[in-house]
Amino acid sequence: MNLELTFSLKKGRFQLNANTQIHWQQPSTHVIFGKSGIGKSHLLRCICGLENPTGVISWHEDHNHVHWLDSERRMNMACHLRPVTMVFQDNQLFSHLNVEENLRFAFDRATANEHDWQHCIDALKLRDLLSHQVQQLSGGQAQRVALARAILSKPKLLILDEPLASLDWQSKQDVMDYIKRLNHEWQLPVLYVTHDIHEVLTLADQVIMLHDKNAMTQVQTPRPLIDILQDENHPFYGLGKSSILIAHNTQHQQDGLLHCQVGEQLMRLPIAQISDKGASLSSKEHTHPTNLKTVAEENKLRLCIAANDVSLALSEAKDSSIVNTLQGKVSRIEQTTSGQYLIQLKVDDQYLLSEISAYSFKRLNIEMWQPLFAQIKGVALQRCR
Amino acid sequence: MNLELTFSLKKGRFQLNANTQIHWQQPSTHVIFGKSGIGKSHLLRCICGLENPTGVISWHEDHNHVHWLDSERRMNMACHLRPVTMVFQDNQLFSHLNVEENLRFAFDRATANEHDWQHCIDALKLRDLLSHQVQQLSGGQAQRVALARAILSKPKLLILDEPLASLDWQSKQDVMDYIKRLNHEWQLPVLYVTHDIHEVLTLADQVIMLHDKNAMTQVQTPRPLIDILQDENHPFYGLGKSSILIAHNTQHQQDGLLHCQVGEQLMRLPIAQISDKGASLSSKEHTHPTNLKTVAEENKLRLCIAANDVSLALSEAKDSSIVNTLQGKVSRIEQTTSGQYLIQLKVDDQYLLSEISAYSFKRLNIEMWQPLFAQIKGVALQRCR
Amino acid sequence: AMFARSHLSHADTINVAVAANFKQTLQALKTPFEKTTPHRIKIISASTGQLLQQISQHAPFDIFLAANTAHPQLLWQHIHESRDLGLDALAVYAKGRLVFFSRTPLSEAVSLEQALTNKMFTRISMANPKLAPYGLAAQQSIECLTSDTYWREKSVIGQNVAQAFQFIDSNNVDGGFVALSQVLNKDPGNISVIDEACYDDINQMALRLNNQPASLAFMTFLQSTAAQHIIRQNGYHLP
Amino acid sequence: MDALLLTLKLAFFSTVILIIIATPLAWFLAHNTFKGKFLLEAIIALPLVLPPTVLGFYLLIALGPNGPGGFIAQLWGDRTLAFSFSGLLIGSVIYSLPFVVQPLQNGFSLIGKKPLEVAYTLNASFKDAWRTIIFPLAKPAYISAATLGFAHTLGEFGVVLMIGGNIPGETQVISIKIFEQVEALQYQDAHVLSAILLGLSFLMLTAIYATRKSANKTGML
Amino acid sequence: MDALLLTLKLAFFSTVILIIIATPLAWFLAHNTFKGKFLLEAIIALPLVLPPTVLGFYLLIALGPNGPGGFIAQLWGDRTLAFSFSGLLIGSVIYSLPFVVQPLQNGFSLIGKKPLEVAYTLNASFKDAWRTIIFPLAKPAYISAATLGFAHTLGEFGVVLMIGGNIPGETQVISIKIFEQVEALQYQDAHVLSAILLGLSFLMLTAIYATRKSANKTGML
Ligand SMILES: Nc1ncnc2c1ncn2[C@@H]1O[C@H](COP(=O)(O)OP(=O)(O)OP(=O)(O)O)[C@@H](O)[C@H]1O
Ligand SMILES: Nc1ncnc2c1ncn2[C@@H]1O[C@H](COP(=O)(O)OP(=O)(O)OP(=O)(O)O)[C@@H](O)[C@H]1O
Ligand SMILES: [Mg+2]
Ligand SMILES: [Mg+2]
Repeated sequence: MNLELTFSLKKGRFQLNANTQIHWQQPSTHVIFGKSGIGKSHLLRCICGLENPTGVISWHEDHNHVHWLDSERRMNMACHLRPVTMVFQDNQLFSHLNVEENLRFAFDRATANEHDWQHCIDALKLRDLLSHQVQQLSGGQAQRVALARAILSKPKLLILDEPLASLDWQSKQDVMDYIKRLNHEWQLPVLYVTHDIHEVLTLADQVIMLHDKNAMTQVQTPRPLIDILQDENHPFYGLGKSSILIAHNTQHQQDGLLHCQVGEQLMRLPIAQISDKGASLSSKEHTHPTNLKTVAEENKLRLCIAANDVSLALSEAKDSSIVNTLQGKVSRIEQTTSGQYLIQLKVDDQYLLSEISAYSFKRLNIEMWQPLFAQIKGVALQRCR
Repeated sequence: MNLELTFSLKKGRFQLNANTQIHWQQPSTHVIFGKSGIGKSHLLRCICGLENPTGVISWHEDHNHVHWLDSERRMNMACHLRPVTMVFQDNQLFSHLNVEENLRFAFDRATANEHDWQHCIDALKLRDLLSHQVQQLSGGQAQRVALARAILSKPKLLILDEPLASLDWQSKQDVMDYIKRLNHEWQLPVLYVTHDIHEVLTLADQVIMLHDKNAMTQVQTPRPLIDILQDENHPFYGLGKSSILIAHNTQHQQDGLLHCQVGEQLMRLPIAQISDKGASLSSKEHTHPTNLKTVAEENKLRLCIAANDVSLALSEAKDSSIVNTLQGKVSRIEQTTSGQYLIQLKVDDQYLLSEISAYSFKRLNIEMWQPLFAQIKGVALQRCR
Repeated sequence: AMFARSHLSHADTINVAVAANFKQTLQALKTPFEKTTPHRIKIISASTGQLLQQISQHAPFDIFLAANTAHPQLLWQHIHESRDLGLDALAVYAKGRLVFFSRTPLSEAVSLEQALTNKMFTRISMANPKLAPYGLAAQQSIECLTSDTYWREKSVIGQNVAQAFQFIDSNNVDGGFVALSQVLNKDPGNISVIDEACYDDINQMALRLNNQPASLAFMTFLQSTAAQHIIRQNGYHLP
Repeated sequence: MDALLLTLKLAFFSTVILIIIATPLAWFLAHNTFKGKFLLEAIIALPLVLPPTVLGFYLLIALGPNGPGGFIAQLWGDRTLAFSFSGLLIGSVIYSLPFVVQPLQNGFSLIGKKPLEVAYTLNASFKDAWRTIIFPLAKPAYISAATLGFAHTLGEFGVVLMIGGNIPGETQVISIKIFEQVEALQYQDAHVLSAILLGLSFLMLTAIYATRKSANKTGML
Repeated sequence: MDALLLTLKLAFFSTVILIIIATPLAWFLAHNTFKGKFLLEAIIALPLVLPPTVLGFYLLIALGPNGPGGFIAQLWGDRTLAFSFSGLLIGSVIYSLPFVVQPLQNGFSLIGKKPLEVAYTLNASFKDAWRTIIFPLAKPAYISAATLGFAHTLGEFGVVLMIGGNIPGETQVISIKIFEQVEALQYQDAHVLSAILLGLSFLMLTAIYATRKSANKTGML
């Protein structure tokens, strides 16, 4: 699937320029990222056909090539004919319909079947709310209804504008799992706007940055999350400070650990950490056995490791609770603006980031190409394709 | 300051019971926490006087004791007479006024002065938006305007309902810093609803849980964040898995580190980590020198440490980048539902949590009251009073 | 306050309530009256029925010039005791004359009778027989002129004789029964005066509503030759 | 009761036509800004300021052989549109138009374009979205518009009197009949007829408002 | 131009009184649900369905010596409230009430209570919030209500004719004057007077709508 965006939109002093292709190798979630007020919502509205920019928007799928917008040929496909659905930042439920009727509105105009309906309602925990008036919903409830409504319209491209902003941690996790399942089971590509780095790390396949250039908003070419996390020139870098390693040869072991290999080196992942630890201290209590199974079946894992979860040592610690130690060589040394050091380690042919204090840096006397042991504490794990 | 809540509210099948006191030792931020749809927003509405519960709500401040609600005596102070201001979950800007007029509306009815106005506008980065129509604002911009409006009405109690949900990381940090300043400079107590654990760890002094009991929502007695983080029976425990240590004897050292003491043991905090690392991998690029100064001046620090930032070792590591090692004794061992181990360490008279894998637990052969070395990677630091 | 008008003043203003069809004639009478007496008049016009209702609710009128005799007589019966009015408060002041007015002159080919019955005149207008004396007269005249009842199907009813005229004047109907006073300056060829034997007299009766000098003076003036001359000029007969 | 039936028929058809005309007009006015919009709005409200009989008089001329109405009537061999049911309809519609356009326009404005946009993204066409979203949301406005339009046509008689010619069974509506009875001092009859008219209208209005009430409860308000 | 001045005076005061009466009524109806609410709403709309002259007839009796109006008038020594400016005002207000209440009620309903709640939390009292928030938000509704009320009073003449008595300089409004001129076949005069009335109204309406347009731009719509 491929979405071509070559257009510009002007609204008062706000101007948005896009000249890029968004490509999905397989259906997955691409995240749109940019600071508040940069124009993310407007970009989405253009894709949906709710704004009237000048230029070209076209959609390629399985050798089908459809122009949604082509100003030169004066064609502009109406919003309801484009196979996209969007969740608006402010939900926008229909106030004269109750929850079920809101969902039915989308369902009746789509090809989703009864099973999808049941599943969606359960996944988003809406069963008890079906008969509620939308005015009575709490913020998070309304957000889940809006999401369900969009999903039930079974689009070919799902666009979500900060869909989890007012959900609690547990609901967020559940919804993100569900979105990943949709990617996979419905072959549904997703464009996702969020400010939450945790959501990015959990969901993002590629990242599309919006940034400011000469007082105009420019849409950047999408780049894989893995790349971006290693690119110190990317604005995301400072925010993410994480690296991603691809592990293979996954094996579920008796000792309650998942064994896998990064290059030649063994890593042991506590099962509890699989799919439950996003990228931060906030880990979840419950694992999802089903999810784990699908993960384990495919033989490749994506490990998302925060730079400050990685400590460095000159020798391998033997009596520490840190299970995973990878050996590597220092491939880049960089002082961050806040006075800390970001050390890039080459582990076989992959790269791992570690953030340490200036004090440690001096104490360990780190130099380029010096061999070091990286001790890894937290690991977030995602299925990798 | 003290807010007494003894009331119950019924709305259809939803019922909310409160029977508690919310106390502010000094003006600080108390966080209200609970899952989506539990009734947080309704609790806030009751305090503001927008709902009509039965019972008593009263406000004590400096020997003044004011009843806001007393159903028995048939008294119910009108909302606009109560010195509270609330930011609604859905912003609710006045659509016929532009940004500046929205702010002026609050400003003109309050005692804030010109300096407060300027400062608030700068802190929330609204200067460029003043002449905008509110319909043109992006989600995050609208949220900041709503927050500024509430602040400019200079209440005696500020109530915020998920005020940062659609802000980007940087803005969130700035706003939280600003809220902390308001606590201090305006002596303004804050009640804060959020789902974001990062916001809780950064801002919360005490935590008020809402939970479900016999299909009714019950407001629990507020408890200090430090307590809660250590209480395995608290639903928050699984979510937070963090501990808080109070450090004293803070000294700014030449080596770019802040030295302080936990009990008798020395800790070295990289300056960059001060006030910039919330609780997760997502650290910020820029330090706030001003903030740092105020932190250093007071001689006590609050260190917020995520359990999985703490690794355990039998001996003290010498050649590791981990700067801080605290010695302690195992005071509690607990297996989490996800199969990992949560080890509580008694460090002098304080407690530190560490989360380790079952594998490590076995390997290190940890037993109660065994002396261990805790290696601490990430530290979030807050000014402590 | 209106009833507390001073009786001491010699120059009074009186309110004359007049049926709409006589309003223009009354305007012509206004100047000579105000020249010959010190009094002034204010003209108030509406339909006879409305004026009756208003007077019975104590409207501040001094003289009532009706378009019929029934209404003033009815009113007199109700109020003569309380207002100490003699029979002389009533007087017929004019007699209306009915004409048939058409857009095109009636010729030998199309007599009045034919106009009423044939299909060339698709519509004819008249005033409402239930309300307006001219309407009743028109109905009587038709019944006198022809026994055919086809006219009922093609008649268009105006609320009063003025509307009956407007229907013709705006070219929406071919012709109709109107008052002579309305068509004085029209082409005489288009006007056929109806034989007065065909309809009952359209007597217009005045009622003096109080005994003020100005009211008495107006009643006197109305029956003076000067006034009668003007009334006749305006297309009315005298009683 | 010819007159009563005729009246109801006139009021009903007027209301239907008014709603049909006013809907696109109000929608257009609510969602577009263009130069001279206020002129169009003023023109729509203008018939209101003329006394009904005077408006009726001008309409009489317009509908007659010298006006556009006569031209149209000639197409099927008549000389005028006056004195016919269609003439009455035209008059009523023109006279009551502002009462119907304005509530709808306000309603559409307050609803805004957002619900429509959402419906679009959920694959609803304009027609579909209009029927299922906008119309239900604008229901209170429609009820207002329809009742004002209907009641006004019931009570209005100046215009009708003028261009209808008061032909029994054809253009004699009940309001004219009551007027006649009052004029003819037949107060008893007038009271009875008024009571019937009021009673009927009251029943109808309460029925409508009672329905609206339950719509409110579940609705947007 | 006595009649013109009188008309404007009547229309102006009627509108002012209507707005004053209709505001609390519409607010109450918009924000409360109670048993029999629909009855109240129907009663307000009821005067509409009677022909103006018939309504005028009943009002005439009500205002007269035997009705409540006479009772009130006796308090200062008059026998009737009819045939006076205040009588006219009462008639106009009753007749135009639904045109003013309904747009306001719809407006208030659509605005809802949220803006008020926000204003309360920002320390605005009900009065303050009403003036600074609700009224500006309801401005389009007010403009609708006021123009409909004003224009309707300008054009309305059945009620006025009946209870005013058409006394020149006292209760003779311009609509009656035009009516009379048409009746008296003084078409020239009628055309002139109609043109003046239409012109004035048109100017006024365009002025109002032009203002509203710019209000919309910055406003809620
Ligand atoms: N009609 C308009 N005229 C001028 N500027 C506008 C208009 N509408 C929106 N803007 C501006 O366009 C910018 C982009 O808005 P948009 O809603 O797309 O931002 P966003 O990236 O979604 O932000 P957020 O994360 O806060 O939701 C904002 O700065 C807004 O002020
Ligand atoms: N009028 C009503 N009748 C019945 N239930 C209601 C009514 N209004 C709200 N509720 C219910 O009350 C509950 C509490 O809502 P509230 O908005 O206070 O939740 P919340 O804790 O703020 O949730 P969130 O975090 O999602 O904003 C919800 O479950 C909602 O469905
Ligand atoms: Mg946005
Ligand atoms: Mg809420």
